[in-house]
Parts: sequence; structure tokens; C-alpha cells
Amino acid sequence: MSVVVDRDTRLCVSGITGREGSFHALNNRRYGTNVVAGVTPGKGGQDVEGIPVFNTFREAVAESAANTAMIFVPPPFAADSILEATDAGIATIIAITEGIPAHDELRVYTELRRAGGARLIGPNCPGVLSPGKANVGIIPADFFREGNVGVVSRSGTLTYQVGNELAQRGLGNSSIVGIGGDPVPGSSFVDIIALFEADPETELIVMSGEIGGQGEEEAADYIAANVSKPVVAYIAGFTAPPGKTMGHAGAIVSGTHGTAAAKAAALEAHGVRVGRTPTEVADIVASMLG
Amino acid sequence: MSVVVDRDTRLCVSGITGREGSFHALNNRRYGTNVVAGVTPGKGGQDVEGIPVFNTFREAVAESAANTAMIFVPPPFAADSILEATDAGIATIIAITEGIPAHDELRVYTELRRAGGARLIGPNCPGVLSPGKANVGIIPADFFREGNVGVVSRSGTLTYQVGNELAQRGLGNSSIVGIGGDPVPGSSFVDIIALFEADPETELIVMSGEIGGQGEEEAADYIAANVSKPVVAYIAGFTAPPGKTMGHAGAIVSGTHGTAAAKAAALEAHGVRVGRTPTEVADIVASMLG
Amino acid sequence: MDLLEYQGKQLLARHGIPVPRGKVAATIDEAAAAANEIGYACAVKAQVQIGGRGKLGGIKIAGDEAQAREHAGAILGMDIRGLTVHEVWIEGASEIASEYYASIVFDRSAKAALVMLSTRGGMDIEQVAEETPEAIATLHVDPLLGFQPFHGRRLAYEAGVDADVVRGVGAFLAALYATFVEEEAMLVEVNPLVVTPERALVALDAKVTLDDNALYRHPENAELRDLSAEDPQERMAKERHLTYVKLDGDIGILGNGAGLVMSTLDVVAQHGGAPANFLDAGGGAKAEAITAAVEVILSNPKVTAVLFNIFGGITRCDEVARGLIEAFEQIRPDVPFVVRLDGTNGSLGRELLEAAKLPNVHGASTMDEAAALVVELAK
Amino acid sequence: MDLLEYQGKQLLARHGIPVPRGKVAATIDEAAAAANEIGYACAVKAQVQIGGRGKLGGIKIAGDEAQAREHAGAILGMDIRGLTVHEVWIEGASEIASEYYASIVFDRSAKAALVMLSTRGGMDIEQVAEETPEAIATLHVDPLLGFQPFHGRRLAYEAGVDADVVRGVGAFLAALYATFVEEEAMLVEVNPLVVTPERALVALDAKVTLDDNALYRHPENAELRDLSAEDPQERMAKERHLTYVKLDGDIGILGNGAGLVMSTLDVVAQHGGAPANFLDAGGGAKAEAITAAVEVILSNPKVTAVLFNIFGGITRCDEVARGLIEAFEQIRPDVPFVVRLDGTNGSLGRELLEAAKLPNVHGASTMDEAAALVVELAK
Repeated sequence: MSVVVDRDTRLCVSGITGREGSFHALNNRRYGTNVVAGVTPGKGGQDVEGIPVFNTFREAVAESAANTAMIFVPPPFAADSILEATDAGIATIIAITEGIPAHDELRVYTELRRAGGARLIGPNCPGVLSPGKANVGIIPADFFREGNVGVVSRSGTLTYQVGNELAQRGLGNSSIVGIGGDPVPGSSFVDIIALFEADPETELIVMSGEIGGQGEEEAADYIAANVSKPVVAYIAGFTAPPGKTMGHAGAIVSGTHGTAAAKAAALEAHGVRVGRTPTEVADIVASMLG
Repeated sequence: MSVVVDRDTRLCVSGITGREGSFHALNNRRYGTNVVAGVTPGKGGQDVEGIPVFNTFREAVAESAANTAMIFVPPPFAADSILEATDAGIATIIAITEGIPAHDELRVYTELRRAGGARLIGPNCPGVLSPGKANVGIIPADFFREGNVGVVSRSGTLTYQVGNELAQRGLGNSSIVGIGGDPVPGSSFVDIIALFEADPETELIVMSGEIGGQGEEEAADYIAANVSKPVVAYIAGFTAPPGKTMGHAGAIVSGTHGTAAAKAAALEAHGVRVGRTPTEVADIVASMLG
Repeated sequence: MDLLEYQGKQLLARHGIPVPRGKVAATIDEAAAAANEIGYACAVKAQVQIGGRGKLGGIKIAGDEAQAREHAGAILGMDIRGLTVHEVWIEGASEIASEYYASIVFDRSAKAALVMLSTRGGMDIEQVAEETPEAIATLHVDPLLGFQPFHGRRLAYEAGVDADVVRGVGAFLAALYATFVEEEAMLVEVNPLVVTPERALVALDAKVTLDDNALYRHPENAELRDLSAEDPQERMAKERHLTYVKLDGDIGILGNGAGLVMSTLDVVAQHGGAPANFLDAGGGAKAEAITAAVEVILSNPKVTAVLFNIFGGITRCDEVARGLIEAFEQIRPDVPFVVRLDGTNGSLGRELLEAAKLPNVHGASTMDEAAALVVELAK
Repeated sequence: MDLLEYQGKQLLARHGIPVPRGKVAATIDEAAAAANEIGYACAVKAQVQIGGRGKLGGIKIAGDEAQAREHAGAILGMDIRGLTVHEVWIEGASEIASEYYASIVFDRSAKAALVMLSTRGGMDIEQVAEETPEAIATLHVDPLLGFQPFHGRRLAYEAGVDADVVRGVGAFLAALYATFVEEEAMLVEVNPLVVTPERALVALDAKVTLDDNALYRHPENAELRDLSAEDPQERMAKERHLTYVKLDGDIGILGNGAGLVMSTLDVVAQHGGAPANFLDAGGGAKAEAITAAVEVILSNPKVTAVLFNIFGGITRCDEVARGLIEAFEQIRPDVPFVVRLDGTNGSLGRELLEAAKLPNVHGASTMDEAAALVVELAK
């Protein structure tokens, strides 16, 4: 088992004819992901190394039975592409695009939460990797092996760092889920932790947070009330000054809100072990599963 | 039993300090309806013959535990008042106001249908009367007696006509529900027929329709699939010319759509008896219950 | 409220939709001046709120001023299905590569705007819908989310528009939706939507129906109401704030409540009569409203008998009786009246009427009886 | 992007919100001319993107031209918490009956706009929130439904504004919400929102933060960016499209990915070091980007050592190595570098660096080891 993507994933890539879109679509296919279609308006009828391209998601779903979308179009078109995918009946949407306006994200989030909307991962995220099953996005799969640690993270490279350290200790992952660094992530820590809790393959959950927002604090409450599996956390940004956006649009300490110290304290108050460095996180995980 | 309003109704009247609002609020109270509050912005702290007036629905609900709203404000303010009532947690909203812009009604309808919204009856309706229990609106209660015929109607006076003829034959009503004559009624025939079907006191359902829209046709399908109780119908407007609005904003035959003949045929095809005059309807009901 | 073609086009143009350049004219001289200004060839188009005027001779192409004068002379004053043409619209003739169809209607069943697009423009869309429904792409728009760019692409590809105008058609539909919502329309229809040889999109016709209930928010639209095109009785009723619809028969009808009036028309027809009008005196009508209503009904010269069918709820029968008595004093009608008063204060109303001994006024105790009697008296 | 007070006010004014009349001035002469035009008494206000400037001497009232000159002279060039004042805003002094507070923030937890209203204006709202949270009325707005009239009434009554301005406050909040949505702001704050003795509402201050990601849709706002107020290194980084935040320490930091860079800063701090900056080279950074990043880092004269912490995913370590080699050729840095290259093409990158034999460049195999070493070298 795994979460979000697996061997049943039938992927349709929005923006597949772009340079980045085609590169990662083919990379994902090489890993074993079932990439069944792409969407680029005006390029319907073409193909990208055998992957058929459609003008609309409706056509793509009708012709290829796609159930998952990866969004790779530039920011001005990304919100529309997400809405198009859910309108076409896609159940899981993974949005890689960075730089989507926050108000667009708000509208999309609200619309998807109406009855029947798709599960959105991202935007501004590295995607989801279920080692040995499917990779959707830009996570370099080589650093991860199959296993029973579920990872959910706001940061891409930090995830690779943690995953790599786990792999060096002989540990692998059920799934790696990048929820992204934007102000309005489609899925929160809570959403993904709930999936890992229900996933029989996952034995331990690693969550990698950072400054800004309340997602880590909400996760702490949720874990205390609903999660039976051990959770190990990491928080980046202890030294970030207030009022400055640290790379991710969502990573900003506002006044006294959203500090790394407050997040770590909230998690530890609910019995979650917090590693001070990625290495320490890997050490804790190894000791708990060892 | 009865539907929509009964002895548990705690009514808050929006627009209670207006001439019409206060007249009907007091009339409803005289009938026995528990009128607990009124709302008029800027007149909070006043009272209308002992009924306390509040500035907002939130205050009214907090102070009086109102669970039902009657909307009596002029059309430019009615949609806002309905949204305010649902935002304040009111579960049932009965909108008497005539002349609300259709796009306002569309927005309100869509918003209320999101999870958790209130049940809206109307707008442009005479209200709901559950004889012997509660009267909310402008239905003249004298013509109706307690009984087991549920009536749902798009027209006010036509309802009085039918109710009066039933009373003359010794028959009474569980509830009389006026769903109103506007293009986007908050509750449809189907919604109210479903309530009557579930109401143990109701033994027979009378639906009084008219030209325009597809509500009667949808009811015909619903009745065939879901309703065990006998239904007798009346349709007004057999002689209405196409393209003309017959008084009610919603009563218009567009091309070949929405004709009375088509509606009557749809109902009869599903085993619903259709009376050709209000008198014939009363005769059919009397013979079925006799 | 239905707009004339040129009013609809001006509305669309306000929202950035391209329409042909044109001018309105009410006389032959005005039409000739307009045509000279627009240039030739130009179209001379009858401005009536009715479809199919082209087939009935209401649209003609003029190649020079003489023809413009000739066509304007033929069209102005023309009767098109009962409506007199008071104005023509002169516009430059468009070059046409393709004719599409686009519309948005307020779909009551779905509770949403319904957008329709077809490449079979220039035809009656109901005919297209019957013969080749697959030639029409349709989509409902959630009123809170609104029209999204992907909606435009979906419709354009599903309708099969030419590949080079997909983007343009999407933008056109977005502007049409903005018009629909911002002007609070019940219908906006462009048929044909023309693709020119230069691959531009132009709205060659426009049919717009606005929501009467929303006109108070659009004072500039409320002023467009073309009273000259309306029936004189309907205009008179509107000025008196009465809900009146003129019909073809000879029996004047007054009732209270739209449903009851419709029902009254039906029952009269069942008895072999032909109603002259629909008139809803409304809830709680006072005596003055009744008096005004009698005036409106009798201003139609075809009326040979009048039926009052009142079931009082908020409306009080004594007020109705007083209004009728007042009307008789003012107007002294020479046609018979049948009056059925029931409901609130019914007996009081009947007593008042009886005491007034109005000439040729007959009481009736039920709707059926009243209908039978008025049909008899109207003969 | 934070706007200066006067830019924020101009933005609000575009949406119909009343603001005092004013003019911006960059010199004493301009300030005097502006003050003469506005009239006396007028306020001379430092334009810096920071709160509390009043207490720090950044706002003064001038009764005549001499005072206007004196105040402008004192304020222009002043340093307010590290920011130099380049402009003053001269505006007519307002008469004040009451001071309210109004704001809308993009609430990430609730995923909705959060509207706040309080009658305790003119104070730091965080202090009000701590001392008397019940004095602040709050409300979340659904982004699809939008701000409704009843929202305004609810907030006005809950906050307890004066009865005669309930309607005005509602309209003000509606206009503030329109500004927030249409300009795609993350924050709009008016503190104080003044009620004048004539019972008019005026925005006496304005704090507006716009969404950088949405500026492409608002070219007129994008032009407002006040580059002169930004740190020179940050400006240089922006021109090179690098994500750079200047910090107080002496260890330059470069990494790939925001999370990894934040983590690197933390680890360096744990080892007792003080980072000089945050710099995310981004995903898939090419050699030129690395070279540019080195330039930016070294343009900060406080930097005494630099740490490269790269965990390659899309970013290839050989590209990073090439960029660093190129940077050394161009700039010849005189501070030590610690370089940790891991992930995609890690061994290739390390080999390239080794072969280049760059002076004073030290390899490290883990993030921890790298941090410890750079802290040591920076001393």
C-alpha cells in the first residue's frame, strides 16, 4: 500500500508539451508511473513520445480513463487547469507549479472543498513518490527505497535530505508527499497524516514543517486525538527573522505567529518527537524502528 | 405532525418594523405562532407590541433562540436578509418578498445548497400554514381546518380557493406550503412532496402547479419513484400564450417548454390524477378520502 | 424586458463584444443619412422584438442611397406578426466566413446559467436542437464560481469551432457571460456569431432579455424600455402598476393572484369563452386599484363582458366592491359584469354590491358558475 | 510587497475609500510647496514600510511653511529602524471625533479573508487583541460568496460603532474588501479609521501588502515597488531573479530549496555561527545562476566565510560546481568557502571541484560537518 499515488494511478499531465512538463512526464513514466495522457490546448492529436495529447481534460479522461492529474502549466494558467481537471472528474490533482497568486489558490481551495471536488496536493510542491509503485512530480526517486516510513513535507530538498539519510540507515518509505510551500496548500499535514494513519504499510510518519501558518500546530492537535502511529517531526526556520518571506511564499513569521519554536513546542506538547536537524530526525526514526 | 412549521417554530421576522411586516407578524402571533423576535437594522432595542427587535439575526438568535425566519423586507434587501438568516444558524427561512432579482435568487439558492444551509421556502410565496399549530406568512388561516391533506402550491389565491373547497367538503390540511411563483424557488415541489410523504399526518397530497419551468415534470418523476401516498394535481395556465409572463415572474411558456398541457400529461403519465378546475380537484380529493 | 436588436448590441458592446458599426433611424431621411455615414453595402433591419423578421421582409441590403431609402420606406411602419416597425437599424454589411451560434439562458431547472455554442449559426437553434442536438455544445455555470477560461475551451472544442478561433471564441463567451451576469439578463443570444474572412468574431444579431425585477439596479437599461412597441392597454396598465397581459378574446378578466387569474382564464375557455386579457389586481388591492383596473380592461374595444373573480385573502372583498362601485360612477360601462366575491369579507362585499344596484352587474357564487354566465353574456 | 502609506492610500482611493488630500515630497523644497498647496495645519509623515514611526519622530504637524521645512528637514534622511526615509507625505490634518480600526488579512488557517473591526483605533491592534479581545469584531468571508451587506452590519454592531455611522462603516468595509480582492492583497489595514466631527469616515493611515505572485496581473502596482527603500544586496538579488534575504551575521549561505536553506541557517546557528543571508538558488539552478549568487553573497562586506549546501534533486551538483569555478575566475573571492555537494551527480560535482583546485575551498560530506567547519573558518 501507499498513499495518493500507486500502481492504479493513471496520470494525465497538464502542460505536457512544455519543456519542463515533457521532461518530468517522461521521467515519471520511466520510473514506472502509468502516464496515460497529456493536455495542452491547441495541441490535441499530437503525442509526446507516445503519450497522447488532448485539448481538454474532458477529452483526456474520456479517451484515457485518467484518474490523476499533474499540473505543470505556468502560474497564470494553473488555477484554471486545476479547476478543469476536477470538472473532468479527476480524483487526485498534484500541482507542481510555483508562483500561483494566493487569491487564485483560495478560490480553487474553496471550490474543491465543495462536495465532490478532487484531492489537491500542492501547489508549489515536488509531488508524490510511492517508491516502487509510482512517482508523480519532480522528486528524484533514486534517493528513496521502499519501506514503511511515510513522509509529508512542505519542502522538497529537505525531504530528499531526510529520505537520503533514512535510506543510508537501511530504511525506506511507503510514500513521500510534498504538500508544498504556498499559503493555501490544497492538502494539509492533517489530510496526509490521516492517509498515512489508515495506510497499513506505513508504520511511522515523518512530518517536515517550516515557519509560517498554523498547519504544524493543527497537525499536533490532530495527532494527539487521532493518530496511533509514531510521528517524528522536523521544523525548519528557527533562525528566520519575522516579516521576511523565506523563499516559500508561505514561509513567513508574522509578528509572533508561525515561529518554528512555537510549532516544535506544540508538537512536543502532544508527544511528537522533534529532531533538531535532518540527521537527528533520521537517527530518531532509525532508533524507533530499529 | 405537519411540515416546515409547527408548535416548535420560533419565528423571527425580518422587516418587522415595516407596515406589512408588523401587520403579518402580529397576525401570525394571533393565530398562535410563537413569534419570538424581529430584525430591523437600526431599530434594535425597540419592540413591536412586545416582540423584541434586534439589529442583526445573530443577536436575535442569541437572545431569542429563533429557529425560523420570515423575510418581509423589500426586494433590494431580501437576498441579503436570507443570507444573514442562514449565517446566523436559522434552519427554516420563509421569504414572502415579491420581486427579488432572479440573479440574486440564483446566488442565494446556490449558497444555501452548500453544506449546512437553511431550508428556504419562497421567495414570492404566501408562506406556510399548519392549521391549528402555526401560521408563517400571509395565508388567511380562516379558510383552512386541521386535517390530513397536504397542499403544495406555486400560487397563493389558488391555494385558498382549493383549501376553501376542501373545507366545504369537511376536509382539512396537515400543512399548506406555498413554494412561490419565482424562477428560482428555494424549495421545489419535490422537496415539499418528500416532506409530506414522510409526515405521518398527511394522507393525501395536493399539488397546485402552473405554467413555466420544469418543477411539475420533475415532481411527476419523483412521485412515480418515491411517493406511496395518493397525489392529486392542478395546473393553471392552459390558455396562456407563449412568451408572456403571467403575473408570476416564473409563469412563462418559453417556446414549447413549460406548457400546462405538457405538465398535466407528465403527471397523468405517472398515475397522478389531474383536476381540470379547482372544484374538480376538491371533488377528486373528497372521493379518494371519502 | 426584451431589448431591440440595436439596444442589445449596444449592451454587448459595453462589455467588449465586437458588433458592426450602425445607427438607428425612425424616418426615411434619417435612414438615408445613416446609410451614407455607414457606407455601402449596408443592412436595413426592422427593430421589432420578434424572431424570423428576415424571412418576413424585415431585413434588406442596400447598395446605394436610393436603395436605402426604398428599403427604409418599405420596412418602417411595416407590421411584423402584429408589431409595428417604428425604427430601423442601419449597419455595415459584414463579410462572413462562418456563422456560429452562442447564447446564455437562465436555466430554471438547473438553477444555473446555461451556455450554448454551435457552429450551425444563422439557423433557428430549436431546429438545430431537434435535428442535430450533438451540434450544440452546452455547459452550466455555477453562479458563485463563474465562467472560467476552461469553460470557454471546453465549449469551443466540443462545438468544433475552427482551431484558429478557439481562443477568440473562449474570450467571446467570457464577455457574453459577463454581460449576462452584470446586466442581470435572463437571455443573451448572438445568432449568428460571425467569423469574418480576417478571422475576427462579430455579433451580427443580438437578442437580450433583461430581468424586470433587477432594472432598479440598472437605470440606464430601465430607460431602454420601448413603450412605443408595446400594446396601448399594456402600457396603460404598467403606468397604473397593474399586471396585465392582453389576449385575443372578448371577455375582460380581473382576479387577485396570478394563479387564480390563470385558472379563471382556463375555466372561461372551458366554457367556450375567449378571454380578452390577464389582469392580476395583486394581493391586498385597494379600491383605487380596482377602479384603475376596470379602466384598463374597458379601454380594449373588443371587450363585450367582464368577469371579476376574487377569492379574498389579504385582499378584502369589500374593498373590491367599493372599487367597482367607484369605477361605475366614473366610467358608466355599457358591457355586462359578472362578479364572484368570496373569501375575506365576502358577505360584506356582496352586500355592498347589492345595495349599489349597479346596472348589468350579475353576482355568482362559484368560479364555475361565474365563468358560465360571463360566456353567455359575452355572446 | 509592502506599500508605503501614500501608495496604499492611493490604492484605497481608487476603490472609493476617502483619504485625506496629500502630496509626496522627496526634498525640503518639495515638502514646503506641497504643504503650501495642502494648507495648514498639515502632517509631515515619513514614508517607510514600518510601524510605530510616530513614536520614533517620523510624524510631525506643521502650522506654517517654516515648520513644514523644519519637519521635512528632520524627517528626510532619518533612519527608522534601519530604513532610510527617502520621501515624506504631506497631508491635511484631519479633525477626529473617533478612531476606529479596520483590516482584512489573508487568513491562511481559515482559508478565507479575515475582516477585523474595532472601535479602539489608533493603537497597536496586537495590544488590543491581547488586552481586550472582545473589543475586536471578526468575520471570515467565503471567497466565492464575497462580502455581503449583512457582514458589514454584523461587524459594525458587534464592534459597537456609533449608531449613526453603522451604514457608513458597512460601506467602508465593503470597499475595503473590494480593494483586498481586486488588488489581490495579503493585508489591507486602516488604523486609525477616523470618524470626523461631520460624521464622515476617513482612512488616516494605510498599510497594504500585495501578493508578489499576482503582480503580473496588476502592472500599475508592480511599478510601485520602492527599490530605493530596499537593501542594496536584496535589490541586486532581485535583478538576478534569486531568492535572497539579508540577515545580520557574517556567514554567507547558499543552498537549493527554501526548506533546505532554512535548515542550513538553523544548523549553522546551532554550531554558534551567524548567517549573513538566506539564498535559495532554486530548483535546477544552472551554472550562471550560481555565479550570480556568489556575486550577491560577496557584495555584502560583512561576509567572512561562505557555505554551499546542495542536495541535488533537479539541481545537478556538476552544474553547481561549474558555477562556483566560474565565479572564482570572475571574482577571486578572498574568503573561505565550505562546499557540501550531495544528491544528483554529487560525485561528478565533487570531482570537478577537486580538479579545479580552487584556493581556500573546503569540501564537506554532510550538512553538519559543513556547518561546523564554516563556523570555525568564519571566526
